[in-house]
Amino acid sequence: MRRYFGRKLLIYILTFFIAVTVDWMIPRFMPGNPITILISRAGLRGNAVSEMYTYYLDAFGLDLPIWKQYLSFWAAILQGDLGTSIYLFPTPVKDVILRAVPYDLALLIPSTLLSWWAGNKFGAYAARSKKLDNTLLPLGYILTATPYMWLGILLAWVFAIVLGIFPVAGGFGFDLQPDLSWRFIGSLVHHWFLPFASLFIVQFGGWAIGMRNLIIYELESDYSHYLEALGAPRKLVRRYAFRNAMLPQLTGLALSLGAVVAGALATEVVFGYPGIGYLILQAINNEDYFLIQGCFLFVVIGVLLANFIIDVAYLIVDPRTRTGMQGGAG
Amino acid sequence: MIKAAASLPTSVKKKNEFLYFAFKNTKLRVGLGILLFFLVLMFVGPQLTEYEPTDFVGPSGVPPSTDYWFGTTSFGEDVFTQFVYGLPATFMVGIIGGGLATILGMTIGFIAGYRGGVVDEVLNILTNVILTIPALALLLVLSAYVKVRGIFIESLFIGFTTWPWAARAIRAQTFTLRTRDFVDLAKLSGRSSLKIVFTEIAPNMASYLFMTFILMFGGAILTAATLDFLGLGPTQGTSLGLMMNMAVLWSALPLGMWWWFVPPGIGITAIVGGLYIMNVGLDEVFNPKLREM
Amino acid sequence: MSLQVVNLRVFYQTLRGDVHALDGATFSIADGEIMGLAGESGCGKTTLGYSLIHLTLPKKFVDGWVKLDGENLPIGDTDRMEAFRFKKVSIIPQYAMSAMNPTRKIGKMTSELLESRKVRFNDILPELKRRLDLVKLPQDVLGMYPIELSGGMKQRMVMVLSTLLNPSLLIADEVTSALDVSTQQAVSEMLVEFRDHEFVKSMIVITHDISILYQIADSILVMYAGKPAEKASTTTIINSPLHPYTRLLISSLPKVGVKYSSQRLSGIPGNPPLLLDPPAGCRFRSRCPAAFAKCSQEPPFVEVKKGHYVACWKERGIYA
Amino acid sequence: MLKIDNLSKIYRVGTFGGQELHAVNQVSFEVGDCQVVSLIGESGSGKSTIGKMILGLISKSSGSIIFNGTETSSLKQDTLKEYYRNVQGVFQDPFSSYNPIFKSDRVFKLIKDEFFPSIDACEWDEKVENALKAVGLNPETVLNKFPHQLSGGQLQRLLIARALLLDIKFLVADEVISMLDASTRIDVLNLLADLKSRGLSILFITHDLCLGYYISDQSVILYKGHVLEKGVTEKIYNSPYHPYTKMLMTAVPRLDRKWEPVSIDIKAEVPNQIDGCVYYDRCPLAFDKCRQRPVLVEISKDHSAACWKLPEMIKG
Repeated sequence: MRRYFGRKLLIYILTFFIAVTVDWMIPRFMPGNPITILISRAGLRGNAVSEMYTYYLDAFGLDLPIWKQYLSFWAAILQGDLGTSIYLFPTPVKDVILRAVPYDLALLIPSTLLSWWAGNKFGAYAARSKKLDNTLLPLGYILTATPYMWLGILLAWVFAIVLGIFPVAGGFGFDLQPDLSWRFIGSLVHHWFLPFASLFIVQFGGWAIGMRNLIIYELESDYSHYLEALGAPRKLVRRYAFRNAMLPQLTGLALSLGAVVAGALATEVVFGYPGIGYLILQAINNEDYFLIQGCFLFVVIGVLLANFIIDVAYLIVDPRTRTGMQGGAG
Repeated sequence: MIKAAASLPTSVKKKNEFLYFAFKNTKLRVGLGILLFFLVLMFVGPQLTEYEPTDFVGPSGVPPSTDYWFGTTSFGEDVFTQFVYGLPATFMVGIIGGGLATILGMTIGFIAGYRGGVVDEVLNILTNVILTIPALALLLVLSAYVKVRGIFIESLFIGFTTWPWAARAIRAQTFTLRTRDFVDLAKLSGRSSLKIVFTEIAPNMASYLFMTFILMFGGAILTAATLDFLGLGPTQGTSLGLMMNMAVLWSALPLGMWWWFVPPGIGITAIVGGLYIMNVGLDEVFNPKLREM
Repeated sequence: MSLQVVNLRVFYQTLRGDVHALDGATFSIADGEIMGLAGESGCGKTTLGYSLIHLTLPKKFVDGWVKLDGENLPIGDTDRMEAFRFKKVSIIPQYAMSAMNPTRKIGKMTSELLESRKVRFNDILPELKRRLDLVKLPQDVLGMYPIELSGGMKQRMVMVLSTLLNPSLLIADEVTSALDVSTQQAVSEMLVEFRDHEFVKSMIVITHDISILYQIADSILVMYAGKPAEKASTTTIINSPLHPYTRLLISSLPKVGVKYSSQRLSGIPGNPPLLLDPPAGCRFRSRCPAAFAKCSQEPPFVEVKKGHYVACWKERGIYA
Repeated sequence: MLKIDNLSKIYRVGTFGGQELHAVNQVSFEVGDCQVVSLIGESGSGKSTIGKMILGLISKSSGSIIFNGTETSSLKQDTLKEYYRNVQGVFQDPFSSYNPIFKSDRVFKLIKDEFFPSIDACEWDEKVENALKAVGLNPETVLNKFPHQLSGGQLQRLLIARALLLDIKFLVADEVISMLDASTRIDVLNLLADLKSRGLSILFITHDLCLGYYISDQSVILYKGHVLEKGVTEKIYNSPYHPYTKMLMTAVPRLDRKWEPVSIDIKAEVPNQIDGCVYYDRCPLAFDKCRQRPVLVEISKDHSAACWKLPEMIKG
């Protein structure tokens, strides 16, 4: 059991290390010099150009030898200083991101967990009979094939524009100040619903299909045949098969986080929902390199943390890993 | 318990048996049908319309009608032409991106699966690392810095970040085949490891590799569409994702011009959906357990 | 008469047509009798065993009827069979090593199974504990997961589980084939003890290893290509079989003390027929040294001597 | 012909390969020319591991395997190929020894490409024909067929024919007949025994004592990676000395004698003690001396066992 845990930890540390390194490398090894781009964009002339150049030079620390830059980059991250954002000057990158994170969590966690639970139940239900399988499951295939943002656009168009029930964009009503009044929270939920729905629906299809195949294999397994031979009711056999089919789905959940984050970014852009996705796009359009790096780091940390929590959950749920594997050969 | 006894009459060879069952499978036929439809549309389309994707053909914001089948954009461009000219880009990304991901996945999957031991451990960690890093975030950052982007570069990006899915699947499959006796027998015949992988293990997995490619193909299209939608796709030429991006950018939603963003979405969903249905059909053909419900 | 089977026919539905896996089995088992069911792979012995308790797709009930303790066993109707399974008829499957749910504690699974069959777990617990001691399994095995048990222990746990409700007929499929020689004897003798303790009234032991049947079975039914060839008491089958197939089968088994240099044994040339479209008449005709014209007709499975049935023209002294 | 000297195989298991599992522990025995030696052991005794090490399919941890004077572990690519010209193997599951998507006689083509690249076609076909006849197979019914169209017995004979094509000196037969039906099983056994007369030495790996007795000149009894008794087959079967061998002989189900009601206590298996006698936890004669590893003692010519109680048994 410790072996299983040790390996997982190693992977996370390594992933974090590589992510930070990649994050640090990108601006420095890209064609062209980021600073010249910044300055040309700012439209400065004459000596302002050289002054700004030197200012940015030490802000980036480009004059220092490479490895020193790298160490100072790590030192900054560990103290939580991600530099100041250019696009939202002078607020530091950290605050900008922290403002966006709660929106992201509110969107991602409920949509992922609910769609995971509902999708699996639906997949198990659909695997009961040939008729159900042929009618309900093609729906699952279509849903997984739908690009996240397109479903977002459709929902926005139908519910926001045509029916006008939900707002089209934004995190909360423009006329409101963020406070803890019921009106503000109501408006929050009101704006949150459509992005949540689009994320939920697309992921739902994926889990349904995965579960359908897994539960068919479990229903074909030896212990299911044994229970049936001893006359166990269909409900018990299906309950056991479902529980065992959920375990690979739990690891599947961890692996799919990368894709889910991508979907969230796209959906946020469609609804202008003020999460990290929207932030990254703003940063890119305004070439705010510090903010881009900061957002990328937060996304990676978020995914790693979620993976870690799911692995711990897996250990608790699956007795086989807990009791350890018998090694050795015959 | 009749395992080997009920074999085929010798006249029907192993190959025909596969084709015989394959085409009886409805899911496979439906998936293939959708795919062929769009392929034909891709080649025939440009002949059907005399305009170029960016030509100003008529009044802006016209709903679909007989002369503009998919209506026109707010710039007066013909949506149908853009759709038809966007298809090749989507297929191209699928083939190159999906193909690259499958090939990378195959090499790493075979080496890790066959070699085992330390090499397997290292490659496995590498796969998990790239799997955990959210590919799109990486792509966003990369695309932001690479100013000039064509479809080819985008496909490379996608190929290099989505191969772990293929590697994981192929490694697991190679692992099971490696312990089979016929691999040991090949070793006893003095075959080198490389030859064994490509003449004994790979042919056995041909069907599995093809299905992995289909999934990679679909995945590449979806990722590319998302990138194009965020405006980080190819800077010149058109693609379905780009159409959606333009539609949202030029507020097709508030203006109620549904014909601008619905067709590209349907195109992507249908192609990728067709691929996935075809994949499930093939899955049923190859392991009968799934077929006999 | 504990079990009576008459002309039982069960086919396998495959994409290329029906496989006549079991083509007319007729035999009966008295109370307290352990009947060995022997034959080579593909002779239909496992199909016969599973059909008596759990006949599901792709198997298809074709013909024949079965009586257990005088009551008709509706093996063709899976739903009506529900009441009989586990209570009247039970089975130790061939895959006993993986028969228990890997992610459930054994005690928890047993109680859930019993409750689902409307039997209170606490009433059965004392008896369950006694039987665990009988098969030398520690009682805290109920709190363990199947992965923590060795092969022999899993086999014995499944044996106890399957016979917990004292079924009148127990079908034991290849109970010893996955075990080592040392545990093989212990497990086989436990089967006999289960019969002596009246946990089960009668038993069918399916195996390809006839020497195991010699040790524990009262009678042996030898099957060939889906049809019963011969049934008699164990000693008669081993020492003085009548059917040519049984004779050749017994003589081809190497015994300790028989050496290649001194006494070269011989196998049975040829292969069993394909059962997709089985040959007419006696199915052993193509491989039988004593085959003659009459064998082209189907030899009936008939009682030649008291308790000795055989399906062969030559042995019934009838010459064309 | 083949000398195994102090051969061991240790597997890394547990967290970060913490614990060691001694699958094979300092095993030594020999196989002479034109001799059949049966390696008898239950599952988990390490018999297959030894077979695979001899065939160079898995690496050995320590000890040596000497074939006609040359140490096999030093062999690399082309010398290993030369070794395979003399030593071949046949495995347990016939259906797993063939690549299901190719015709079964592709195994011959494999040999032709690697060992006889320049042989001309008709000479090769003639060689194949002779090999098939030598194993009692009719070329028409066997060639050009897929593995699932042939029976287990036919497939195993094809593998033996494949080995004969190389006119090998030494064959490792790892449980070759345990998957076959009783009637076809004996023919394959007779075939192996006939090959002995053609100057072939065979290591016959099995868990079935009757088969071992039927075919082998010498036997080696293996338990949890240790050799407990070895020698001439008749001596070991008729007058076993080691308590484990005695237990095996009584536990074997025979057709002429009922089981003696000796009650074997089947306690839960105790993990391997690396130092003491492996049979310590189940042995009725166990006493404190058995905590150290017993050494092989010669009882009579070509018959030895590893047990501290041997001297008393020989005297008594």
